[in-house]
Amino acid sequence: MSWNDQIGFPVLSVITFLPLAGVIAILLFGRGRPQVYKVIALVVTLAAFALSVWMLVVFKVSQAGMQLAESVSWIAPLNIRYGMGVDGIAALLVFLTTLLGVVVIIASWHYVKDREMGFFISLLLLEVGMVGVFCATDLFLFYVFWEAMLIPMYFIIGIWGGPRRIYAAIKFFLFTLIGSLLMLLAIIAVVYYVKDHTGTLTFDIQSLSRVVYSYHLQYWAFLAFFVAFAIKVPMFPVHTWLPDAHVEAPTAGSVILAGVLLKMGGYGMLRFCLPFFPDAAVAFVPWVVGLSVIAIIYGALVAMMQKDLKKLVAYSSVSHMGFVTAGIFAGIALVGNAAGVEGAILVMLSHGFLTGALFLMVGFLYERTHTREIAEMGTLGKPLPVLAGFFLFFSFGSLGLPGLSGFVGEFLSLYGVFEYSRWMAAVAAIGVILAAAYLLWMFQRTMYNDRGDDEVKPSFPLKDLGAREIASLVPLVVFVIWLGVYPRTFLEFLHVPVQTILDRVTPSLSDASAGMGALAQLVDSVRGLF
Amino acid sequence: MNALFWWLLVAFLLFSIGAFGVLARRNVILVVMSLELMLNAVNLALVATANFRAGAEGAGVLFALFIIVIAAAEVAIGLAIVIANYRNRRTVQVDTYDELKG
Amino acid sequence: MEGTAYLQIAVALITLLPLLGFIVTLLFGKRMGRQAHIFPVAMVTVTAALSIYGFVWAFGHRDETFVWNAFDWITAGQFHVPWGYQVDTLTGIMLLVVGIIGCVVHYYSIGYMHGDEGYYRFFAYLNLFMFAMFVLILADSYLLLFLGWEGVGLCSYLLIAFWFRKKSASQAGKKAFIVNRIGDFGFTLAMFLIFVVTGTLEFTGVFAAAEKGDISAGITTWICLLLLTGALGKSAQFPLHVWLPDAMEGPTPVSALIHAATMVNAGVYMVARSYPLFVQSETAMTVVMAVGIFTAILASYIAITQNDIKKVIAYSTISSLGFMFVALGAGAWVAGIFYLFAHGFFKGLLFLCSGSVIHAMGGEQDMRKMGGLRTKIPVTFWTMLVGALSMVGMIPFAGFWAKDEIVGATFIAGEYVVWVVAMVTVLLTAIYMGRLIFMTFWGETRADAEVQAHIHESPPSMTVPLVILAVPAALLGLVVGLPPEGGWIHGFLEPVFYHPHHAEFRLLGEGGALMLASLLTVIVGLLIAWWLYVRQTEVPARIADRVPWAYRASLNKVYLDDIYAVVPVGATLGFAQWLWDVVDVKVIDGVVNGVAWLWGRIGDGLRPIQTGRVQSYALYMFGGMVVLVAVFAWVWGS
Amino acid sequence: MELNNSVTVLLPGVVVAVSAVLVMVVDLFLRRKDVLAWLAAAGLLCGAAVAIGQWGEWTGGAAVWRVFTGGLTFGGREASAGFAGMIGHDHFAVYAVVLFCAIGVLAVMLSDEYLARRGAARGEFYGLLLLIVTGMIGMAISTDVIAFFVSFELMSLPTYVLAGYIWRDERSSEASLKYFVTGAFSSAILAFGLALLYAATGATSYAGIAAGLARLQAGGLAADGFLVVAFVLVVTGFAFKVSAVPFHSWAPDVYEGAPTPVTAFMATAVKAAAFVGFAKLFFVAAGAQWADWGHVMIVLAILTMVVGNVLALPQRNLKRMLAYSSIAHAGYLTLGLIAAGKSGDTVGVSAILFYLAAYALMNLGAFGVLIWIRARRSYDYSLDGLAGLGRGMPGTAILMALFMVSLTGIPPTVGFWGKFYLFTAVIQAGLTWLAIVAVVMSAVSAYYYLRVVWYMYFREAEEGAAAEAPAEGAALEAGAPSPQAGVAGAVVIAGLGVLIVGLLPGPLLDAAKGALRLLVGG
Repeated sequence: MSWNDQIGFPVLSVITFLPLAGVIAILLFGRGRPQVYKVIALVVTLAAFALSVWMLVVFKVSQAGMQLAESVSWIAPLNIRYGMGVDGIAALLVFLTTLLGVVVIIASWHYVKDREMGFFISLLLLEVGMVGVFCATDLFLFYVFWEAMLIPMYFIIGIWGGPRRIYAAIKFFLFTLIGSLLMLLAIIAVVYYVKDHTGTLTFDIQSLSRVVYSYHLQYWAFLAFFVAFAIKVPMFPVHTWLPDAHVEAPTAGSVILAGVLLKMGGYGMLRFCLPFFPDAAVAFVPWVVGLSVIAIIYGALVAMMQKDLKKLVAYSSVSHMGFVTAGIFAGIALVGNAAGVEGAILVMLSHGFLTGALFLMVGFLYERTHTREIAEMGTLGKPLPVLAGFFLFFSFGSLGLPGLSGFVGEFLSLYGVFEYSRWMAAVAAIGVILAAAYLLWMFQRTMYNDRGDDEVKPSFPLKDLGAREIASLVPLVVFVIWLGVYPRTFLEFLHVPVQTILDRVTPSLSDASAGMGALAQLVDSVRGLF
Repeated sequence: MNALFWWLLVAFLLFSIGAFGVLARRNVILVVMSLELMLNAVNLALVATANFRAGAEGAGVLFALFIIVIAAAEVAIGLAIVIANYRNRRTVQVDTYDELKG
Repeated sequence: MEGTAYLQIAVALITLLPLLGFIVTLLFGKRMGRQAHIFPVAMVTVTAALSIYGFVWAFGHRDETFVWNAFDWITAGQFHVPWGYQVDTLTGIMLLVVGIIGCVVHYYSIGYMHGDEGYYRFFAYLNLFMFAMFVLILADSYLLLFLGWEGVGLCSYLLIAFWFRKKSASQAGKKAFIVNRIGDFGFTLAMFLIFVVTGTLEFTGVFAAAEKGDISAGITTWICLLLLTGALGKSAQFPLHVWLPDAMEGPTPVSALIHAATMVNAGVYMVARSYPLFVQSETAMTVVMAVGIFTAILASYIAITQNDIKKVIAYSTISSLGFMFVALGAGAWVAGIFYLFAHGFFKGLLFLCSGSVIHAMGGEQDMRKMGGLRTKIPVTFWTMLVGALSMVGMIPFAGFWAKDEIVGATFIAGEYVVWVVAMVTVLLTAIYMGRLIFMTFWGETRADAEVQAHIHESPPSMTVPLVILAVPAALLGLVVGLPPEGGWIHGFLEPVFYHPHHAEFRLLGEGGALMLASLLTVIVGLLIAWWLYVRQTEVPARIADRVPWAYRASLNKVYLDDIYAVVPVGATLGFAQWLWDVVDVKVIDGVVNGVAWLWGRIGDGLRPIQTGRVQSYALYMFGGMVVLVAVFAWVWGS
Repeated sequence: MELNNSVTVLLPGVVVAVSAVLVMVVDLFLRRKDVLAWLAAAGLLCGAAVAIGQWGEWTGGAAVWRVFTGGLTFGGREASAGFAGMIGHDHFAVYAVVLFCAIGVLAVMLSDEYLARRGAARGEFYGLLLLIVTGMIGMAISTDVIAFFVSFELMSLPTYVLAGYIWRDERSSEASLKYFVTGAFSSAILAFGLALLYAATGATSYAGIAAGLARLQAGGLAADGFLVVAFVLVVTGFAFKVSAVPFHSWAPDVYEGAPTPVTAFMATAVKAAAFVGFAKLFFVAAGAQWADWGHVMIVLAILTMVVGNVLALPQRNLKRMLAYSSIAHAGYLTLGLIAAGKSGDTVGVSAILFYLAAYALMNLGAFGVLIWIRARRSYDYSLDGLAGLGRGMPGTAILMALFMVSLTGIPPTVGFWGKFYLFTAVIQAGLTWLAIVAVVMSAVSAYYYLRVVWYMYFREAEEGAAAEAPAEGAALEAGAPSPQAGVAGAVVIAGLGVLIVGLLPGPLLDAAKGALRLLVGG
């Protein structure tokens, strides 16, 4: 048993399981007392957020490897450990998660009417799973959190969602499950490959990522991991669960989904696909970057045609997350281009802030107009100037206005792609134009007038954003600007871990290029399974 | 071809006849009887083996004895079940018992 | 370096004060109501003073370039860009233009926007614009320039769509931003390319690399063309000019400040800033000139038939910007910036005057309903006349000196075709500007009685700025541009455009002849306008009847908007709709749902196997045994 | 000495059998029938305790069950053999015995309320149930086909009776008849298969058969048609009992028609006993041929996984759905046998042992929830009847959701560990593609398991449905303590088990590994 030596107490476990403690407290004291359980939820998430900020403060950015590590034997027969720890990437994502955790609690204060306590419990449980995914340093623990998180999300969509919530919930669940089951097989294969070759059975991610795996294993296992993460990201063409889940989920669900869950895909690729299977990863670069570029353009174009506000934002996520995957994989091609990878991670953060915020805005709009149909809105900037202002801010952030968070990441990841392939970068950059098109068009049709001049649509009185709602948005505004103007704060966390990943990938470059093409390798690898 | 082969062949034929009965007869009573026939085929095979196979342990006979006992128990239980069904449905046509399906 | 501490503070304040103004006004402006302008206007006034200080510094240190890296902005891998400012003489000129006109427009707006329900919002946006524009011109790297570049785009969007309940306004705002984004696409790629080949985006580093010849010729051309794409969007050059006429939906001070005097010059500024790159690529220079001259004549041609007073000026702006590009492309860099300098004042003036006219007419913008305003609004008339004469290039107004240099440069550069087209453009310019003045101020008033009764001169808060701007519009050329090709401005900008290109001007030589030719063209044009719109007012209609296609082409802006609606926009939307309807819903989701459906169907289809009859179950078992025997035999047999 | 050993080996079985008799005798003399359940449970617990007490006896001893050339040997020491080598005791058997007894206890808890409400005789029921467990124990400890078959029948025959225990119910009696006919048919087939094995090898003991097969193999005769038929007949007997496709057809009908507690017991204990007993038979007696067996079993396994899961999709009766799901799980379990055969490693078998325990917990829980709902209000086992349960009976719904999640195989539940361990074995055996098939099928299964959850939580109950009293409410004896507590207790125990073992699977994993421990040391 070893708690981390850095600060003398298991801060990561505390962050992870604080919400669980909140759940227990709610069950003990909160039954039938909305004010009590809401306050408990808020206090718990705030505490988790505060701790995660503190964690960032004590984090040593120049130090490689996992920090604040904890490791306790968990399942001795398989040498599975309860291992927690963060590197810079994970630390930032934990921070993002806990921030959004607070935001959604505030934003959901009056959102659900039915089975409200269950809703807050689900949110808290979800936070446990999400933080756990980012903190786990044991492959198995990671998988447990990864899967366990599905359940509260399934409930959030299914119970508190829209009219087609059941379809959406089950689609979300099955898509993710198929991916993660394949990943499970690959996990087993990887672990036992190591056991067969070194004699030690271990699930420690760090140890596993130092092993050189055979080509045969790499190719199919890479694909299994990759599919799981690609579904989560989601990449074209496995993205269709996302719009449905987003549209049907309640606001808080959408925020978490877009803000954190999608990031797990990118995180997984960084944590597993690249360091575990460097040769396969490099060989697949053209495919992955190609698909990402398609996703960028495709998501943007399809977003443009959406009639439902949430669906529009959902497809915009497909487009934006394309920058993540493109940046990551372009970053490992040819030169080991840290800018692309760091940019991709910044996109993840920024997308968490921005799209989370956009979903909040859509939710606030929905609470007022009781519709998400773009066609039924218009001129809302007049009665709702504050809301319109925030909406505008986040829309411009999302379309990549320099000075706001979206720009830095997208620019860097595009730059990464550019170094890899100029024409792919050129195509991807069209996505930036399209982003402006669909977001401004959306904004025009909702906030500005699009229904013939001087026709003021809503007949019922609309109340502008209240203090609570503004309070849920302000932190996001702060970080959007911060990340846009002074991204160094965040980038500093990334240099060392990204370099570690790239160091792991780069040495194998020559091998891979000497081998067969990726597909031929894959076919060979899959044939090996039989 | 030694004697054992022929005995086993007979046993196999008996067994097949029994199996055919189970598959083809519509009357439950006859089905139960066919089942008994199959068990008897087994007994024949066991006893024949014990007798004719060089180096065989004598346990075949013991096995046959056990099977005879089991067969008796089986018939008793089987008939009880048949009667229960007959009381409910007033028929022993086995293909009419198809409330549970799909 | 002596004095840079002050400059550092000044530069920081130049960007921070308008930002502060923006934030404060946005948060508290609503509560201040009618007084909302005080804080932002104060901020801008101070900023204007500071930017004059910046100019003065550059004036005193014309061979120096002040560079100040405030902090590390982006560092990732090898990629590194600081947040840094730079001041040299080119920046100095820009500071002067932006600072003074910005300040003037702010004061003008107090009167013009009086009583508007978005009063505070307007000033907030204006301040934000000032911030972004200053960042743009002060930036010491392409990336920071890009930040300002997109920032002014944002403000342009906000201000064009200021009266957002008008669909045309919100449409125009969106169009402006998206069209600019298309340009920015090129800009972005240019930056990538620059970084890939030079490893930096800071001007000093990039230009040093360019001068050392580190960038191959082909790459240089690519970089220049991509940068030019960006400039085409921002400076409204063909084929990306279509947003600017629509941008007139915004309040008139916005048109003056953003869409005439400052923001649209950003493209020109950026190309001028990239001088060390462009001079290395003949191809790029030629393209710059070709685009410029084509845009200039195209815009003039369209301007002739436009009836909206602001639209005419808008097209004249496009045309003028075209001239600036011609200048840059022809190698007359200083002339281009000189024209930019002068243009900022007289075009700003023209817009403000037109605003005053519109104000007087109670919001009417159609020139066909004006006329005879000469006496009713005299201050506006006289100042506008100054602006118009400067615009057409009448001696001795500011526009004359700059424009003449450009036209002359094309001839001297041996681009005779360009020169001819430029002369035609000058003629057209004179005609449509004359048309504007004559239709508005001469003849009988064609407005209805109610409007007529209401016509009045604007309040001093509006007329004073007009007069202030009229002064440089009239005299700037005399002060900085004389003698031609050798005035003060030429010397001032020499450190930036360090390969002096301009020939010496001789009044009795080629230069004088060209000047005379251009002057005569202007006068002829004005006379034609006078003849058509004052003397024989029925003639224009007859001409239109004679060549209806030419008339209609001009009136309909050469159908470019219609073509764009079909080809890029329509095609994109159609493709997107197809992607959504067919690819996403039918194919991808169809496969997903189809697979799910298939499992269910298989399940349903298998259910009858479970007949409920026990003997069929026994039969399955028997069949299963047979299969197993077969499989087993096969396994052992093989 | 010989007898002494025999008694030791038999002791758990004897305890359970004696309890069976005791229960029936007490039933004759006692009016308070609720004591019977306690008695039966106590008997089972004693049996389990005795078995656990024997766990430590053989550590480090030599293995008797010498098996095949690949080096796979099963645990158990010669000293623990009894009755002329017909039975033998080892960790494997102990694990199985404890498992059977535990399932038995839970089944008793689930049954009491059900029987009491319907006025059915409880003494005989528990007596038969204990006899079934005795038969199962016999299967686990047998080392001779005669003992094995007798135990097999001791298990099977009372099961037919229990399936039709509510014999006035048409469906129950029909289930019983179908089970009897198909069961007896398969028994006969199994017996004939064993007879043919005997004919081929001349031996009835596992070791003797193994030796005989080895001789045949040496003589080049192992692959002849005679043996093929013998093996297939034995496999058929196995496939029937575990309800592997195409020998599964009885299962849905019987599971649906049988009294729910009996269904729960059959789905868990009988299946477990079949796997345990046949695994021992296959490996010890025919381990050398197992690599080839494995290939045949692959066909069975794939068919079973696919058909079980796919046919579960359209089911709207929960008992029937769970029946198909249990077929599907039999398919997963068969993978363990295949993996063990292919790799010559014991991981596959210990994975089966673990999975059986996991499966028993979650399946008993799921059936228990059905019984519990039925005890509280009118309910017809339909999906629609579950609508709104999340609101009406929140605790029950949470537990049901937990069992469904566990059956799907999502962490942190025990069902996940079962699958994980099983897939590990399969992948280690180099059969990754088979694991992929299993994974795809378990994704399919997620649909129907989660459908239960969505009916409970995402749908609202129809008006008044929850208010109705249970259908068969009259027969409860006055004054007796509510037998519902038993059901609730069983469900809660299963739920806690699913969760706790899900979070801390270490001890159970150790036990499942330890059940084959002697193999390693030799």
